[in-house]
Amino acid sequence: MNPGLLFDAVLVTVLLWVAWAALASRDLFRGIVLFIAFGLVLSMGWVRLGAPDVALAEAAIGAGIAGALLLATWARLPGKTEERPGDDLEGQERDHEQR
Amino acid sequence: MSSASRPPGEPGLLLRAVLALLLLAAAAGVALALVAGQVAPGLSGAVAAALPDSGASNPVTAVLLNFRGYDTLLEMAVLTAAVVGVWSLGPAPRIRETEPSPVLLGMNSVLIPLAPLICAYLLWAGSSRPGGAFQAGAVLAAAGVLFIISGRRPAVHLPAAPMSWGIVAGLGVFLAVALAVMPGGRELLEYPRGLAGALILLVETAATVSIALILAGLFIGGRPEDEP
Amino acid sequence: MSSALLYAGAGMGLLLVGVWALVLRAHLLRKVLAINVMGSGAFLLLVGAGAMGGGPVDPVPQAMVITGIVVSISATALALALVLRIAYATGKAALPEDRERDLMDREGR
Amino acid sequence: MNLLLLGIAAFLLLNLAAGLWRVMRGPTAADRMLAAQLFGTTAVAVLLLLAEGMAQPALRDVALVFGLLAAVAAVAFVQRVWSRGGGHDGH
Repeated sequence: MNPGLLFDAVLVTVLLWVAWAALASRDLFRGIVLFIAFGLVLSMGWVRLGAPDVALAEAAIGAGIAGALLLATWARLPGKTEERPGDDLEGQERDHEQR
Repeated sequence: MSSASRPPGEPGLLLRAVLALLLLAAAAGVALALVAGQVAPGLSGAVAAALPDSGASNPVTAVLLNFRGYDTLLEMAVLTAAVVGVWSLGPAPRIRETEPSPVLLGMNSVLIPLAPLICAYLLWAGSSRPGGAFQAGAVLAAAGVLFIISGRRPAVHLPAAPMSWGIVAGLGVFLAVALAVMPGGRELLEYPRGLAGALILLVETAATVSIALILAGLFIGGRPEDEP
Repeated sequence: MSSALLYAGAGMGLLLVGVWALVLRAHLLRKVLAINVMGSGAFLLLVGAGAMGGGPVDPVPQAMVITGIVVSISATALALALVLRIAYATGKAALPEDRERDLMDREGR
Repeated sequence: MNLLLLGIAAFLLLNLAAGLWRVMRGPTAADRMLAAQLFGTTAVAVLLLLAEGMAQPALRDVALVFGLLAAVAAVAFVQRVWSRGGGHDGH
């Protein structure tokens, strides 16, 4: 099998899975982090498609600015509980002092 | 997502089924078009043939600023409209005062000067290889975002007036250049031969600064207010 | 099967996942993410289909996609500002008709 | 040579997929964010490998931009999300 195609197959699988996980996950913060990862993987996809200009735009905007924008908005959303962001119900290991 | 934990308002089975059906139909249509459809020759050849006259040797830049300049002109208008929309929603939220950590300040002092350097490099590279105004503008905006996030007092509320002028400068310069070439029987955005390279560079530089300011303005999340 | 076809198919997949989440997830921030995923899918479909002929990749779809990426980030920023407005005005980041559903998502649970 | 570079790139990509486990699992927001930062580093490495493997030196520029901009999301996280415990600022 063509090694390039194999690489592409791995990349596409990861891409689709990350997108699905970002949109389906319960935890909104986890969704945002997965969306940042999605931008990174997609940028590599543009490179493989032979579109380095698009990869540059995606890297600059998708990985950096969109992530910062989403995180800043998430932090400002009212009505979050006093818990640390992103804690899972099942794994509450507080490594930080309680307020 | 197990059905047992589904809250009462969760969309019903019918909605899910109809949605799945519609999506599958759409996917089947596109798949059919992709697999069975004829592959059109595309525009690579046409772009390559016209490239020597365009003023840029990177085909993507040539398409963006010359062959499909309308797209980019209107895109600048959309960006300006978006920032007007965000600013019209209200003043920028006041950031709670926090003393920026020395680690952050040290990192900023390394990263922020690097951004204009890489921005200029991408702008310069854009005419001959991957790069260009949007990418350069986004890198410059990242420096602005870092500056805003680090939350030092003067940076939180950027002076509104110079920022507004900078934001409309990209659209303004692009429009001015597009109209300025019209005398002499040329159409809108039809750059004269020989001057095309210089005009594209002018438009790109203005667009880069504008895009950086627009993205930073969007990040602020509201109308910037000068110090009370 | 070529790489370009693979990526075009992935673009279609992203489009489907995006529409699915846009309709079924209640939280507005999640809807913004879904629209972004949909957009990326459309871009991938466009460039992937443009690359299927072989040879050098068509620069016209590439330029359109770069324009699209920049427009989509500004639309996202506007949408996020509106989401915050709605959240401050109503206390919930969801459209009125699916407020109850939103309770799950809003807390990040 | 080309095959080797592509193979290493694919291996790094699989590493990235393994790192997604940490994003899914958490348990704290910092764990998830750090994993995403690790992806940024992995992406830089993959891009540099692809630049050699596909003989496209322009991809180094993409890696450069990645390296610079991956920090922005991390700073936004530390300043806006972690330092104030997800609280909202003055409204």
